Amino acid sequence: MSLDSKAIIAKRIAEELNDGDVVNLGVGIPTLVTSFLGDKQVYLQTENGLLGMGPRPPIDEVDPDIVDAGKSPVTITKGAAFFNSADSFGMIRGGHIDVAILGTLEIDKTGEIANWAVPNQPILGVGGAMDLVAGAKKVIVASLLFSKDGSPKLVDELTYKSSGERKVDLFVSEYAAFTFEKDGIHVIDIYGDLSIEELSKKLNLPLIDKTVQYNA
Amino acid sequence: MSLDSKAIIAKRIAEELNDGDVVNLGVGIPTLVTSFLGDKQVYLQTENGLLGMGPRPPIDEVDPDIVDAGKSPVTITKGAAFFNSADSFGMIRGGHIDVAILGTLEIDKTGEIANWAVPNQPILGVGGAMDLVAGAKKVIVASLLFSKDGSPKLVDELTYKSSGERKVDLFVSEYAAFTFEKDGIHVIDIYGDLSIEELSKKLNLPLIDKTVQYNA
Amino acid sequence: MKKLVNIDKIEELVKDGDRILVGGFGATGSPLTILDKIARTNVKDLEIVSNNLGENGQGLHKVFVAGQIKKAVGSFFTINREAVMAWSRGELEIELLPQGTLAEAIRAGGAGIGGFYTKTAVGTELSKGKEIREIDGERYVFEKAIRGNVAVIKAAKADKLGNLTYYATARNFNPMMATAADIVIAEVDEIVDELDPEIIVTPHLYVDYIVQTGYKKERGAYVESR
Amino acid sequence: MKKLVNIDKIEELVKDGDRILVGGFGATGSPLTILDKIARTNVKDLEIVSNNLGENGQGLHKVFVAGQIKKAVGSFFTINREAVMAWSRGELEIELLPQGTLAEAIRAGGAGIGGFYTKTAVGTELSKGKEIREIDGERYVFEKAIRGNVAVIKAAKADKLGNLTYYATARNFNPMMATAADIVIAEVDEIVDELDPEIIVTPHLYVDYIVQTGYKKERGAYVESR
Repeated sequence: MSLDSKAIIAKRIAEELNDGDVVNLGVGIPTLVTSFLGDKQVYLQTENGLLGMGPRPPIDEVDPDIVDAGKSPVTITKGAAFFNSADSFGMIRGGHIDVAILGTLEIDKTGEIANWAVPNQPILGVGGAMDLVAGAKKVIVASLLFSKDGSPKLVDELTYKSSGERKVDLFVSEYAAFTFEKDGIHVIDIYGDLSIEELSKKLNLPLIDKTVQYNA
Repeated sequence: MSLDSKAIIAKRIAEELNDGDVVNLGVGIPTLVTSFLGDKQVYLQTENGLLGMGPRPPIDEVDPDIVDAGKSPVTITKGAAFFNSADSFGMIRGGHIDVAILGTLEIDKTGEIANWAVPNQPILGVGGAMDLVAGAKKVIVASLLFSKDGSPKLVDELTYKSSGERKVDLFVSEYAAFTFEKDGIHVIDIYGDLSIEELSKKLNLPLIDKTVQYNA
Repeated sequence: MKKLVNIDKIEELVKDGDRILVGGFGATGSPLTILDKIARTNVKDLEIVSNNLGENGQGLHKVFVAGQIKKAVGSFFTINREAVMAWSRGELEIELLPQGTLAEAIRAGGAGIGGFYTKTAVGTELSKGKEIREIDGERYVFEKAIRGNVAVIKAAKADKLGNLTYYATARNFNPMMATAADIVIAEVDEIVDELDPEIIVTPHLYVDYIVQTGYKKERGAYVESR
Repeated sequence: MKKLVNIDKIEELVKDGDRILVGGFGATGSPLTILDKIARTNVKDLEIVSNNLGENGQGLHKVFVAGQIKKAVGSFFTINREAVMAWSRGELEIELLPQGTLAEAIRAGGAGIGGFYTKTAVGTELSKGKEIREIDGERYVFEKAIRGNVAVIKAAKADKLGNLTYYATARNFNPMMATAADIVIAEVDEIVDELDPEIIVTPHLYVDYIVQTGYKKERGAYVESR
């Protein structure tokens, strides 16, 4: 997949963020969001115990005691705070993270996601995925719409294991942005060269066009 | 009651404490224990958020932000630490306080105490009493054996409201020290001019003489 | 500093019938300036969650005297004689919790924990009507989390983002309350440019508004400084 | 300093079949010196409670390679490939918990809380067989507290009494683990005369033994300093 596809997603999600938001970023595409923030100041929380995470340091300034949730070295910004894991997940579960931006393996038509366990493989890691899904004020999924084998990630029913019954608020893919409402899947933005009808056909899912309303 | 009676109790309890113990002291007689520690270093915890409490300061050094659980001004000792109330009661309930020394209104023959609510009066305060009874590694009761009206505080069954089903480890009064065992109330020390038989008669309770065994 | 507001902002933030978490252990760590302001508004039917109802005629005592409190949830009201009398006359509802249960329930409310089992108060009147469960051979009482519409707390220092530190035993219930309400207002002694990331007790994401205290310490007591 | 012991003391403190709480998030905040020592003893059938099983061949990875671990309770073993293979072969038992549930369960274990209801993992495989309870209209999963026979943790500084502070994200699980075991052993970088009472994270009453670390940081990694 081209970097462009990922950049489309990251840029669109950056637009959703507000100045002052506290944001938790999953690995992969979510980490690209910071490149498109412009003047907006957001505060990055990492669940291993830091609010106020800055970018990766130069190699000669790496401190193995300052890492993100993926155990990669990071820096801290002015106004940062350290805390223990129980307090960190209290923050997450307690609804104090404005936005969690997560990758996913699958997402169903109700907005329930599966982002931790691949079927037929040993499932031995969950990390903070389920806590973020359950607890963040707003959950945005950043993901390509199709897997490498071409199968859609947006599906009628999850075939992978659920990350929790809480539905996400927004799914941004390289083709379109979706929300999940009582009457079905809403398309609120479309970017690619596929029409909503074509997307619906490829996904084998009904889609409701809300691009006009949303952008009015 | 004479100060002597209270001093007898405080001195006997001081003997129970070990060098290095973390101790939480209730109001009244328990606070006198610190006068009889000799060379023993104990660390005083106060449930409003301090480990390492020191004596009352001179009046011109009072800081209303440094108080004990009775809201009286105190000082701090070297190695002290401040913490919030949730962490403080985590310490207490979690069994990290070596000894809680508490006053009581009543204590029954099993060692269950009632130290928070007087009958026929509005019961609107419990504070940390029940947490200490439930959580301290060892609970020692420091109390005169008889109320002002002459009625015994050591009774067959509580008439006042229980502070919790956990039994105390030791009750030190001005006449004797008691423990509460399967076979009944043991007298392990006797100080007053009443014999165990006389005490038993006054209390209207069977007492088992263990003074020799305990002091052997 | 964005979060810094004038004390008058309180009028907009506190509403009739609100459940308000109020920091402090007596007057120690109590947001006296905010409480004075609340006592001067017409807001009523408040449910107050606080260890007790003020001390020495300060803080929550003024809100109580102004007749604004309908219910109080806390651990030690014995010293609040007038409140005890109001309770006797049926004018004040009181819910009593062990101090540790109160602290833990507020922490749970802020941390996405719906309820918990505590070993405190098993076999007492304060566990009557509550679920008792045996876990690994020991008996515990179920307690529900507590949250408020508003929390008013007292801190020592705030930095420009609203990170907070506390001073001595004035910390008490304040850090948990900062996590467990929809709107959190912190009264602070001092605003500084920056705080050491290792010593921040309440990270800024918990704090919505900051007001400067109108009190100072003098001869062992809190007195109004203006 | 009374609590300071030689690393050989570990041999006496850790026993076959013990459940050991091990601080750290990967190598960050992991008590590497203590774990090296455990890996050199003959102790076996350990149940390890830790976020994962070490990183980069350090820490718990050595204990795993030495065949001393019977069961691991944690949140992210995916990166521990050899452990995953051992699990596939039935040679290692694994209990997986969401990271926040793991942290909270250990905190509960240290705080006299028997169990709690968390909103995390409702409707997932990780809540299967666990009690679900609706509280105020929201669904929660019941989780039991976790305690250990021994906790081995890593701190930055200890004072003479054993009060501890941590450094940066090396704090992680260490403070909770310090509260939740019968014997708590802290590996520290430095022993100082005194620490500011406001910044102590783990008060001394939680700490039984202190050992001096044998590691230092060099070029972004932890290396043995002797």
